[in-house]
Amino acid sequence: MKARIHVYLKPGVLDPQGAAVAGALKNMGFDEVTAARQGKLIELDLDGSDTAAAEARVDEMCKRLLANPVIESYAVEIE
Amino acid sequence: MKARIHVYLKPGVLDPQGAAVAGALKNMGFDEVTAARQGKLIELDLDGSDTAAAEARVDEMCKRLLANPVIESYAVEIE
Amino acid sequence: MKSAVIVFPGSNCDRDAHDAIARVTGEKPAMVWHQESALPDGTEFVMVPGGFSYGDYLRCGAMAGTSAIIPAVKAHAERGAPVLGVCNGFQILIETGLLPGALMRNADLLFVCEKTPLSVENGNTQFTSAYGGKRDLVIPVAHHDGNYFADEATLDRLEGNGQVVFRYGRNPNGSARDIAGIVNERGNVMGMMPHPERAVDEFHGGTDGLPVFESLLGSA
Amino acid sequence: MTQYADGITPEIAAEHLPADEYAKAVEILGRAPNIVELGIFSVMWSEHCSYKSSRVHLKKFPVTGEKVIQGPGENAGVVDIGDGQACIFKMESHNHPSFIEPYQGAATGVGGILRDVFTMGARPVALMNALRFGSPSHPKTRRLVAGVAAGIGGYGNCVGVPTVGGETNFHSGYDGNILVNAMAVGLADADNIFYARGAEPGQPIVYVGSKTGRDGIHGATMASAEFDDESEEKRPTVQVGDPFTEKKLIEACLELMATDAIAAVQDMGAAGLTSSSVEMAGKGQVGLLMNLDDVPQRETGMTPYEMMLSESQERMLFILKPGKEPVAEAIFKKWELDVATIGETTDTGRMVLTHKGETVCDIPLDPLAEDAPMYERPWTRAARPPAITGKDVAEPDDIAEALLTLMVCPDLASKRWIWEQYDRHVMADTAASSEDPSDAAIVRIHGTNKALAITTDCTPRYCQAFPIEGGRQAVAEAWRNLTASGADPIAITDCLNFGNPERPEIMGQFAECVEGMAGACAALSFPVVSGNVSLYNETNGVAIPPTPAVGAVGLIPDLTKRSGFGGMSEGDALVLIGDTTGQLGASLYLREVEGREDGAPPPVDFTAEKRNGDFVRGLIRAGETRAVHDLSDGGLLVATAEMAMGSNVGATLLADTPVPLTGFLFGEDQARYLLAVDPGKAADLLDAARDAGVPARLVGAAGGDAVGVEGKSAASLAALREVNEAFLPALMER
Ligand SMILES: Nc1ncnc2c1ncn2[C@@H]1O[C@H](COP(=O)(O)OP(=O)(O)O)[C@@H](O)[C@H]1O
Ligand SMILES: [Mg+2]
Repeated sequence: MKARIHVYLKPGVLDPQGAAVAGALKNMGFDEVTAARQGKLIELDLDGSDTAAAEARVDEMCKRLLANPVIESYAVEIE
Repeated sequence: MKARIHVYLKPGVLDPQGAAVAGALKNMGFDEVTAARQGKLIELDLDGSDTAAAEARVDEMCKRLLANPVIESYAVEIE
Repeated sequence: MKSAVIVFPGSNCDRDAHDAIARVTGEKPAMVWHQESALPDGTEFVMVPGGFSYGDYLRCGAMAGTSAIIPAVKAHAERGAPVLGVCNGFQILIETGLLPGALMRNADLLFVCEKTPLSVENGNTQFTSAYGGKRDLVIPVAHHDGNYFADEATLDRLEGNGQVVFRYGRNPNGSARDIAGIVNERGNVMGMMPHPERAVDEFHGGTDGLPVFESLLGSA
Repeated sequence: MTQYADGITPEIAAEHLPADEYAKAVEILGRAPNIVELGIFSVMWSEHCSYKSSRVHLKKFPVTGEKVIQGPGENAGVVDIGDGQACIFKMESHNHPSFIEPYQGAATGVGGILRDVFTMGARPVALMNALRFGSPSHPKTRRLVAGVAAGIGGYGNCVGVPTVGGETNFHSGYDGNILVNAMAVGLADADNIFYARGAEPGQPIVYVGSKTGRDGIHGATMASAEFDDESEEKRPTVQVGDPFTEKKLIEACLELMATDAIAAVQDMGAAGLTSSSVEMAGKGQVGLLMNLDDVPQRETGMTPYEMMLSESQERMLFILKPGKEPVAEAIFKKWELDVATIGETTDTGRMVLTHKGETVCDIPLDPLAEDAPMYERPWTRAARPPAITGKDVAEPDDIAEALLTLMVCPDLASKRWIWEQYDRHVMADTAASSEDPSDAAIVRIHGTNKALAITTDCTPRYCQAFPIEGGRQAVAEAWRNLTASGADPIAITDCLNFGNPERPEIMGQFAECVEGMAGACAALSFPVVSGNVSLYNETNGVAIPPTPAVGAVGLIPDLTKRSGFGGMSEGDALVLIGDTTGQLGASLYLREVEGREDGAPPPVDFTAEKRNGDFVRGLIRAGETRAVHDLSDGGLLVATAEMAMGSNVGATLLADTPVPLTGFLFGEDQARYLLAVDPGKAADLLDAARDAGVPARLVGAAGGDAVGVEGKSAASLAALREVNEAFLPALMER
């Protein structure tokens, strides 16, 4: 199985990378860009076949390591 | 409009972060994790409404700034 | 004073921390490998040194925050005993929840190494009493993720409680309210981005880092 | 007629070896090489690994001396620094990879040079970097500067070795080929140095570090090929660095080196597993039997060819004493690194490789190394251009303006934007680095009151104008920078960056720069203990300016008796040491103010260098000076301005000069130093100089907040600082 995890900064949390990306794109003449946010994309290869169980385990991985609850939220897809 | 961009390391390119994440998860007892890859998730807010045009522009942004063609590939979704 | 320095695979200021502590306390600190689950008996002071504990991969300090020794460090802190985290050590203390807020990528996205003017905002902590009223310091910084962030309410609370211990004279990283170092509410856990262990000898260009360790001697 | 093995077309053979070298390979094997053997011959005989064009000339370098423990030929040079300690250092280029992928190219360059140093048992204590970029206005320059600086910092900062100094030039001659030269310096116990030699038959071959992937296959041959517009397509060969793994590798290797388990060791650099194993076997006169199935692999389905040519980073190869495998395993497992026994040394003198039960390579090692091609390429001598001195050049209308023009130019501009991204203080032994007014970086020898002085120097415009003089000057300036910090110069490493050696004028630049360097090294008892050659730095037939970068190390016996140029105070007398004839040929002044790059570089007089330098060092040790700065780019007035900015006090030079003013202020005559001394001591100092036969002259006094010439214009410290700090931020933050 594969798990795909999106980690986002929570709204209101400072996002220097996003800000820099938006600024750089503007400087390059991409004026249509009004805002940018940068997050992480983590893909895991998992043994096993029980999707529900995997879902729960990956959620635990996010809580304990992959995301920092103070500033980040996350979304998990299992394929 | 919103653009969501996934930036991945090309297959075969060393992914130190992914390897470290997999190692840490194993150490924490998540033995089912056989491999991990880490990429970037970039979200852009865009003015305008022409999806096709936006695709083309965002593709250009990726080529020129958001992805490093030497080692990274990318995928774009426009919503 | 019996001290311990925690060593992670990518720690690289562990020796510097060891030398600074030994110089001030006259006792060599124990170097404690991250896979240990207990601190040496009688440990009074714990330092989490700078470096790139796990290459700063994922999030600075995140993986270190999950290592075997961390529960022991937390227990030590909960007993009210002093814990100091410098640079990556500060990031680790935040990841473990011992200190509030977050340390984000520097505002200009560049790693910054410079000798930074600082002001002592609270000279009455276990870590700053030896400054004896001295306010203006110069201590080197060297980091990529020292941009302190917390919501306004938290920032106000930190200011109100005198938990902001050091402030930058010239903000090198975009930190909220120029914050360079904070203590927890109880005052026994401090995190700071500047490196006091790199300002303890004349040839370093100044010794403004010494009082951080001297203060501990007084209080321990 | 030429024979080919199954599956090898003449095209494939030609991609790997020129016809004559292919024929030689067939002769050595007594049959046609298979693809694995072809790959091995091609990397071992590449310019990068075989030095086939440069070997004949490198023989000219003096490589011995009373302090030399190990000269060129091992992973790095080793010199004695007393008290049972040794200093180990080397400089290496990563030019092509950095042009193609600046961040990873520069990062892996740092990783590679660090491995050369800790492979020999040293703990790395300092990094330096010598960078050459194209014109600031070239569209690629900004991205390259950003990527290279971030890559060097990203790697060095993470492994925890301070990057304490370097040099950075900008010139259109590098538009198509930037230079990224990194130097690493380490410390070890003199009786615990590790070598590639020393293997004996019947010893286990142990692989440690990262897994092998398909990274950088043919990087070694790529680093030996001229660029063309398609080269950007060679991108996939660039490797990704993992400084976290390197940090663990350093600690694990040093831990193993503290045991007596090791017979020989080699890092896997260019041509990875191939060159590391072949070099150890060759030096030990033994054979190799390796089973490639046992090589830790990152990807599935890797072929023997890929495994032998992969340039995956952060890997080392040990030959252990029999039975010591468990010692290594325990240590590397603790550091969460791969460790695998992949074969053993034999007495066959052959390299035999097996894969999935089949023999995929069987080459006699001796000829592979010994019969490596060596070319005496034709080369032409350059003629000395006419000298240009002060009398040939008009006085500037406004001296302060001319000074500001020099201080704002890219070569003299502050490189703060770059070095602020480098951790210069980790390890807590840095006494002087890029930020300090010092001609050399100064790193304390941990736990002692001694220090190493380190510098990198080269003036490509001199080498371009007249290679042999440029070669001499690069060595002399390095020697002077160490001396000006109060150090005894010990030895140098080098990184010889040139264009296509198949062109006689380029080969001439190489031959004559080397000849000049060798002469200077001999005259100054400043031997070459390690180095690196980078040829084919050329795009579409346009070569870089000849750039023989010198990295030098000296010893400061007492850290309290060192010098910099930040100690000048109000009222100090300014004394110029050394003779001034006003040499303006190929000078910075001529280029920046007059827009000319012609003329002969200043001649280097070794006797004067030695005499003047030894005199200055003596004064520093005796505490007779407040500030000392060597004169280089921009001459006396620039050195005065740098000393004034570093000391935060102005200075005024006397208008009465022995030679025409322009030459006196801006000439780049060699063997000179500017001293700031207690005015009360100036007269005695001048007497002492006369007695020592050292030209010395009172040239001005410190004071005020501007730098200028008596009766002429002056530039305020504020204005000088502003223009000097302006260039890089303007380039990078626009
Ligand atoms: N790429 C670089 N990395 C680190 N430090 C640098 C770099 N380029 C220049 N510097 C620093 O800037 C200062 C001036 O350099 P330079 O003019 O080359 O000195 P010098 O003329 O004495 O050789 C030195 O301290 C040098 O170490
Ligand atoms: Mg100099």
